[in-house]
Amino acid sequence: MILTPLDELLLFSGATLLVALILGRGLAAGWMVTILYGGQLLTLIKMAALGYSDTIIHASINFEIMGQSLSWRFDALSWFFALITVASALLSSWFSCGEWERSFKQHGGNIWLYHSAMALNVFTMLILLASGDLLSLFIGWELVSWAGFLLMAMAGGVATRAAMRYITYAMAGGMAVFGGIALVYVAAGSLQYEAILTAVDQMSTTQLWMLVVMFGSGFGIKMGLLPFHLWQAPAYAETPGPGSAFLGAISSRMGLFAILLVLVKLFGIVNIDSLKIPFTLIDARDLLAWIAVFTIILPTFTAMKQNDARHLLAWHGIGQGGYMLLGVVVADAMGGAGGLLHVFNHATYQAALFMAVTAVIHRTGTSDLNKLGGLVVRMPLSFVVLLVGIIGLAGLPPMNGFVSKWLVYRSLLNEGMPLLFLAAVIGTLGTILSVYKLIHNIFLGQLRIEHEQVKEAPWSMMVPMLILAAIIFITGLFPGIPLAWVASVQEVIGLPVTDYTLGGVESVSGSLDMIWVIGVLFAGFGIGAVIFYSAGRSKRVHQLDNYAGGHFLSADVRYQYSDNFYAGLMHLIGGWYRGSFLWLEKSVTSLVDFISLVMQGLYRRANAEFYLLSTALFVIAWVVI
Amino acid sequence: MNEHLMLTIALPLLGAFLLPIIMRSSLAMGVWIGPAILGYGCWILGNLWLHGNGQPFSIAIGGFAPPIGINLYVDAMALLFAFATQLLGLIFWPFRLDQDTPKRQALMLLLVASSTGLALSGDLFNLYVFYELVAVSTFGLIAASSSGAAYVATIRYLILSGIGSVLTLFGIALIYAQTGTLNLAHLAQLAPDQLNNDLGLAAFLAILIGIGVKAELFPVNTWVPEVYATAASRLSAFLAGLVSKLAMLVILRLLLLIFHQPEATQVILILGILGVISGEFAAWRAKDMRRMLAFSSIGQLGVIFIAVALPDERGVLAVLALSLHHMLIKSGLFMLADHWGGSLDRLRGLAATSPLAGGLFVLFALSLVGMPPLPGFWAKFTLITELAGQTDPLYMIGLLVFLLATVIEASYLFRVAAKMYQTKPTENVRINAPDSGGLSLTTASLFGAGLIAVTVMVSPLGEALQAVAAQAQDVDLYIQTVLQQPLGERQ
Amino acid sequence: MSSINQIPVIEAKRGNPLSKVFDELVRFCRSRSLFILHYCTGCGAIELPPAMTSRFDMERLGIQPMVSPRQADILLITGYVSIKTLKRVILTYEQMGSPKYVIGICSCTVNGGMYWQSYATAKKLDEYMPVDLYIAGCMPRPEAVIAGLQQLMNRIQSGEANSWEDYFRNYDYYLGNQQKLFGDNWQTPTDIITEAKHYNLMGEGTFGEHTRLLEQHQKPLEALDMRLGHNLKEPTE
Amino acid sequence: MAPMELILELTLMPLIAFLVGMMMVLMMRRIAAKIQRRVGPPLLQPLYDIVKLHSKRTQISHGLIHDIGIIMAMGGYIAAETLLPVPGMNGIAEKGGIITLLYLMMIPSLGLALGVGQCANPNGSIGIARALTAMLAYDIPLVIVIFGVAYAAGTTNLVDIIAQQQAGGFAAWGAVEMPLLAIAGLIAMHASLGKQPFEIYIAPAEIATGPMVEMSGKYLGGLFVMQCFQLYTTSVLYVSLFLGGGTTWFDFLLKSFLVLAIPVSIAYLFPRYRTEDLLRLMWKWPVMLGLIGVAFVL
Amino acid sequence: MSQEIAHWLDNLLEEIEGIEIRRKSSRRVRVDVPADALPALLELLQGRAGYIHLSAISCVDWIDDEEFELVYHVWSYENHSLVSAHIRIAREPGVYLSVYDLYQPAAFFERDIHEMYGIHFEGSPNMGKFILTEWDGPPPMRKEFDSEAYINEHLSWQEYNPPWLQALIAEGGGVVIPPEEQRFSRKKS
Repeated sequence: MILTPLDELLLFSGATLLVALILGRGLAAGWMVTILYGGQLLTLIKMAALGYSDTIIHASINFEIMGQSLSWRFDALSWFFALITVASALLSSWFSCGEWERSFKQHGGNIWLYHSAMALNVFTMLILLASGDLLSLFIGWELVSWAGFLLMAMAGGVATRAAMRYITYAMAGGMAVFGGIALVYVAAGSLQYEAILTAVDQMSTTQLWMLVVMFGSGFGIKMGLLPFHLWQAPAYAETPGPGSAFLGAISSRMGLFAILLVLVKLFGIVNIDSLKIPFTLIDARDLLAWIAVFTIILPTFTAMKQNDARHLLAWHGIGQGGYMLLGVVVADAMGGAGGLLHVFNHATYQAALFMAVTAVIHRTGTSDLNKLGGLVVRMPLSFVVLLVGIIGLAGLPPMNGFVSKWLVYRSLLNEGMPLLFLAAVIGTLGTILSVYKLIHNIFLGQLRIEHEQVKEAPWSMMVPMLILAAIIFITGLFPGIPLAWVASVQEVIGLPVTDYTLGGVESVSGSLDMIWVIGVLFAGFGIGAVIFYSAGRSKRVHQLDNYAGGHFLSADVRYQYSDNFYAGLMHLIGGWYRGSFLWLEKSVTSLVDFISLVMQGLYRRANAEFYLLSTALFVIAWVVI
Repeated sequence: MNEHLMLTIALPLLGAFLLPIIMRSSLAMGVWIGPAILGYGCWILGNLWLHGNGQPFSIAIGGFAPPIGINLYVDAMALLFAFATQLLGLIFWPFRLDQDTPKRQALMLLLVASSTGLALSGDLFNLYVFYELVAVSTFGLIAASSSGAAYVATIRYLILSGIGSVLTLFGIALIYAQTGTLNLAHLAQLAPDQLNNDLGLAAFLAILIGIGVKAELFPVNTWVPEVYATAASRLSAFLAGLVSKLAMLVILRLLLLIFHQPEATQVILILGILGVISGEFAAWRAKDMRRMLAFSSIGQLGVIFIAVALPDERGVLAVLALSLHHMLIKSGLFMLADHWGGSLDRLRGLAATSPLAGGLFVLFALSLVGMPPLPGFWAKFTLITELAGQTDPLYMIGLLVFLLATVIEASYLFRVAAKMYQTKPTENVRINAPDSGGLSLTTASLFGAGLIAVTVMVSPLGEALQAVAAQAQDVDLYIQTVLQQPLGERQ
Repeated sequence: MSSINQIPVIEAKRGNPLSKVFDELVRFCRSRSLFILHYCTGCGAIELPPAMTSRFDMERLGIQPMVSPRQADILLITGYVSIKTLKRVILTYEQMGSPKYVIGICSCTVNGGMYWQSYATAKKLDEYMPVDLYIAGCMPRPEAVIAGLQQLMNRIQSGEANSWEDYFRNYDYYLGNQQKLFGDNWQTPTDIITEAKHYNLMGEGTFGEHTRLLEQHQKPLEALDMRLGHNLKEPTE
Repeated sequence: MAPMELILELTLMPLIAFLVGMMMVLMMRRIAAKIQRRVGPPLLQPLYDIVKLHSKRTQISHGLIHDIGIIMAMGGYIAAETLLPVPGMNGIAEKGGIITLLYLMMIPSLGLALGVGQCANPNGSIGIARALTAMLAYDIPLVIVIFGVAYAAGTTNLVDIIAQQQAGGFAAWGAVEMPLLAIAGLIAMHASLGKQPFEIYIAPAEIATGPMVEMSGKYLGGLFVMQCFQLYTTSVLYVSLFLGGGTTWFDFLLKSFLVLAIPVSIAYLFPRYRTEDLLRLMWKWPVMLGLIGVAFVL
Repeated sequence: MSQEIAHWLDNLLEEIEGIEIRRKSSRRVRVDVPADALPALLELLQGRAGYIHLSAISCVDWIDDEEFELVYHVWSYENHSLVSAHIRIAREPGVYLSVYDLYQPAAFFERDIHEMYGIHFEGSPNMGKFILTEWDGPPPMRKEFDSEAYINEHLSWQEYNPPWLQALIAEGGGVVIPPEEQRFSRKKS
């Protein structure tokens, strides 16, 4: 039987898993796994035709079980996500081999478990992306959440507790999806996409409502949408370095992939739009939009209060997820493109940021923002990578984050949704504030005495970071490249397609051409530099030669402002951090505890039998008379 | 070939009574009699299964024609369960040698014989007799493990099953008064007109509660945690794994053949849902491994009862799939519990000492929770698609409760798994996980291998179960085989 | 990694007419825009607010008060300078960007004034830093202060007010006096010697035995320049 | 867009912006002086300041990022100018709309923030923290205003917006059509200038001019240049959004100076707001006005 | 101060033997007490007479009598009057008892006097440097300290003779007292 490219990809990925399992303990295991990921990327590129047209590649393996047929196939949507997954896996495993591996082993980490967990994650994600019908989608979904659990729980201690919390959420999500699939199966008779497409039109609104709620909440949990977002930050932050880079970049976007596949492609935005919430004027699409917008704002402002760099980034991961959903839910040409492009962009700079923070942890041993400072003189390249990353995360012009946020804003503008537009902008501003706190507390300010001999991260960690930074800038300069893939994805899932150019988006109501904007920006920088360097020569002074109101600065008194960074802002909004969602989660767990207490009491008391039997007799008597 | 069938019940009974005598004379010879009998029983049932023409047949015991005499009805489902009884009896054979080994082995033979009878019997009163035998032998076996708590548990179980059997007798009496016959096939013929009223329903409920004691039905399963926690875990594995399934099989037969009133299925559904809720939530707080497994088995049985409440043929398929899967998993887990024993927090960092046990636990937990490639998922899938298909809102509640139960199950099972894989054991707790009992670990890995084998051959097994379910569902096939068949052959 | 500011800057001092006009413009602008450091050392400072506000507006001369020494050109020493304050004055003076000018207001800066007999005040200010201008008067009136500033502006425009180079050129003399007053291990965080080398303002008086004394006990003050540090061998713990 | 014409515009527009900006700074200081009954600085004072600062003999830098920060600050604004259409020259306004301009105006503040961070002076860091909080405060009403205008005009391209306003004559001016938005825009613009009531982040008394504490010589000169650009950009943006841009140079300059005169004259009458009061004020009035304005527009 | 309060105060003070009272004005009483009776006096005044505010401790250096004079100014808010207790202690050991336990502000006055005169107060919480942090010379307020000699040695005087002044002197005008005699220091040596 001839091997379709998809078969090759899945076999390659399975092979990587096997290699990691068998040779995981060897010294060169890391490099071997990275090369294999490279191979997977090559097979993916071989299927590049998918990215530019809506052809479909079928896998030759399909099963016939219990009356259900399972099949796997790749289309533009899955190709787009697969490309991001394999690329981020390649870069994060490249980052992990070499010196990071050695120090991870020294600190008692299990490198074999790490590599095999990563390979397992990639393999399961490819299976999920390639799912041909709802049942294989669910199988892939469960596998991915369990593989994620493995990767998160391997660091032990705090990580295990965070992973436990994750798995409870993931199981709840999985069961919601399972219920949804059952309902669909009953309504449509079969789980194939084509059958569901036809069946969706006759579905009654209550049935459609049930499905949207079940699928929405199930996939929303994985994406970290608002009511279910509490698990994501600690879980991603506690995973070992490159693992968090991989998870942060792509793992929670699987939820978005599933929402795109089910809610957008199968149910179609127009149907969702028609679902009215009784006696309120908003419908399901607005509800999703508002959830997305609150998911942008609340996690971003929580991130601002974090004192640990990894937690700050993880909270931002949740926030940016809101943008993607917002873009997709607005569902006009630009919004869809914005949301999908944001998936790609976010993957690049989130991975770069996590790697930069891991490099800092690798060298200084801590990621606590109050124990770092002034590292720019000792780790300049990591500073550059972090700077490029935060400009992308904040969505400022030279980097790619700006393009996708611009598209989302333009779509909100065209659709005329002022409050959503305002909320999205508040999210961006919050990101800028907390992102500056990140780079200021780590790289700027006074260098500590103990960090004076710190060296730059080793080249094995630095090269993938620089590659990512380059990708961020290039896709910022030429957004046309990813926009091409995004356009073909839009075609596949039925959203209106944007007409993109290499530089950006062309439209009658105001277009964007990044090549011109960045060209002018760098011209401006050139002119500024000329003005600046035409004046006299400047002399570099020591960090203690600083104005302190006439006071003689000395190394033993730390002259740095980093704790409670936005004191003014916190005076006003400090009171709003009551952790209402944390309270929500606690109330659920205490309810479960209470019920279990009651049930256990039921079984323990001796005279329960008579009480129970009397009820049984009563039932019989009642039936007879 | 089918007359040998009687031997599968007769031989263990004979062995049960002869064993103490043989044991007293020569211990060595006595030790091997039990396993030999059971082995022979498995062999009979095995080749009956292979060579049988797939058609059910009925054997009249003692030559009397069915309406008067007692007959054994053997269709694919009954054969499956009988074979399972013999096999598990062999696996969980109490090999330990101490002063009351003969008593324990004799009771075990008795238990296996009566269980096989329960599976095969076609007569209502015969069922009641075998049910009593099972109850008596379980008392003896639990009491045999001679610990204080065991006695207390036995007494509680004694009271409950006593009341249960009284109720069953009351039900049977009602039926007999109404129809004048006790043969299932004959009853099936008469049921539509005579038992279709309130009296029939009352009779069914009485029998349901009576047999429910053994099937861990909600109101009457308070004995389960005590018994399973205190009895020898090999015995509790056998009880939880198999005997409760047989009792549920009897209820299923009654439901399929005789009682078709909708209220009956509703009552079962409600009790099933309550069983799931109470079982799963109680397991959330369990401190001791075996008690947690006991509660979890109550929950799983509740799920199976929900499946029983499903009217059509796929419902039966769900019941079969779930019960077989639960049998495999629960016995494996009990074996692991025997291998570890004791409270949950002594398991900290245990995966480091015995990785195989840790791996098996995770495998069983994953399958119980319904991780896709494993069979647990397919069993759940059939149940859920069936539940979703019903229009009755009560089934919807059943679906929600079942989904919620899986989430809770996942959280408490994996809390234990996480504790086991805690790489950095806290300093003061010395890892004193008990030395791995060789025997129980091998049996557990046997079940693990069985599970993996089922995973691989899921589709063929699926079809086979479908055929079994179709056959069981077919009422008039049952009547036709039992009644029109000429008087049983001589010899 | 050589930092960018090592690029040679076009030196405008090549005697052709263009550079003469350029120097003329620079001197004119320097005289027309002076920033005073908002730093009151003694009682004379009370005269400055009236000089800046509506009656004697200094802003019409282009003079603005600035807060930090980095931004300021003129350091006003107003009133008596006690030894404690002198330490801070010297530090502030060294933190200012040159060309910088020091104006001693009130007679206390001229010759100790009313506190001539006190053991705690410095009598001769220009021992410790080059002073451009003295404005006598026991608190001179705002007109006097403005007249003094105008005189300074004229000197700047004519190019004579380069006493700040004197601090670099014979730094040893000033350092000697400072060490005589504050003890031998006296050191300010600003590194004047490297600064002199950097802007090649070194005169023959820059080095001497006082600077050698300073070298011995000086804490390292060279700037932390960016380096990857990969080539550094592992520091021996 | 012939490349030659673009290069010409790329150099000419910032130059005009710089000159007009200097005149605006002078006007601001003159108005301040007149309010305080002072004579006020001579005509070319801003030029003198900038030339003097750039001709300082010793320049103190704290590191490469300090230099790059100032370059980014100046460069950012220079680039932002080309996006602002001026009568006769449209620069690259078609290539990016108001949202791009809004983001381009954030680049200088980020560049300044990085430069000040490298100065390793806590006064600077506190100043920057307050500056970013203030940006959070005044950007929200600004965004509402921009949304309103863009939605009313149906496009984010500045050139079209101006063309629409000029086509309709006085009646089609933004201020006339959307008065509430114009007022909200004025308050937001006032806050973005960082002048008196809202200059918490340059508070001279408390944190020694905040971010500018370690800026000497050409660094301070660069910030003075940035201040000129800042005044020019904000006022010209307001003019093109609400007052219909300039048909002729004189009319354009007159409008810009008038628009700037209003906030500046208000500025010197108020003491400084604390950061949280600034936030509370900016989130209360202009946001309310803006939302009502947008409601009308929708 | 009304008559009966003054009268009452007088016979109150009589209890300290060897006390000499001089009423300076209606609200000022000067009291001279032997050195060792001072704490008793202060306790009396604070306890029974309501003099709860120690406004200052001043010190006079009688170099000729080889004695220091310490004056404790105590004020009462009820009867609005100030009592200044004068005591004399020997100059040489220059040690006296601290009144910190009665009046907490005394700590600063005693520390100041210690720095300026070198008197060591037993029991005072902190005898470190107070204002003259850079000063390591002898206590400057003592009479034998010659400020001018110190200046001549450590600091330097401003030689101020600009050209116009020299021309004036050349013509016989100029300053009457030549600069070197302008010093008013009594020390003629």
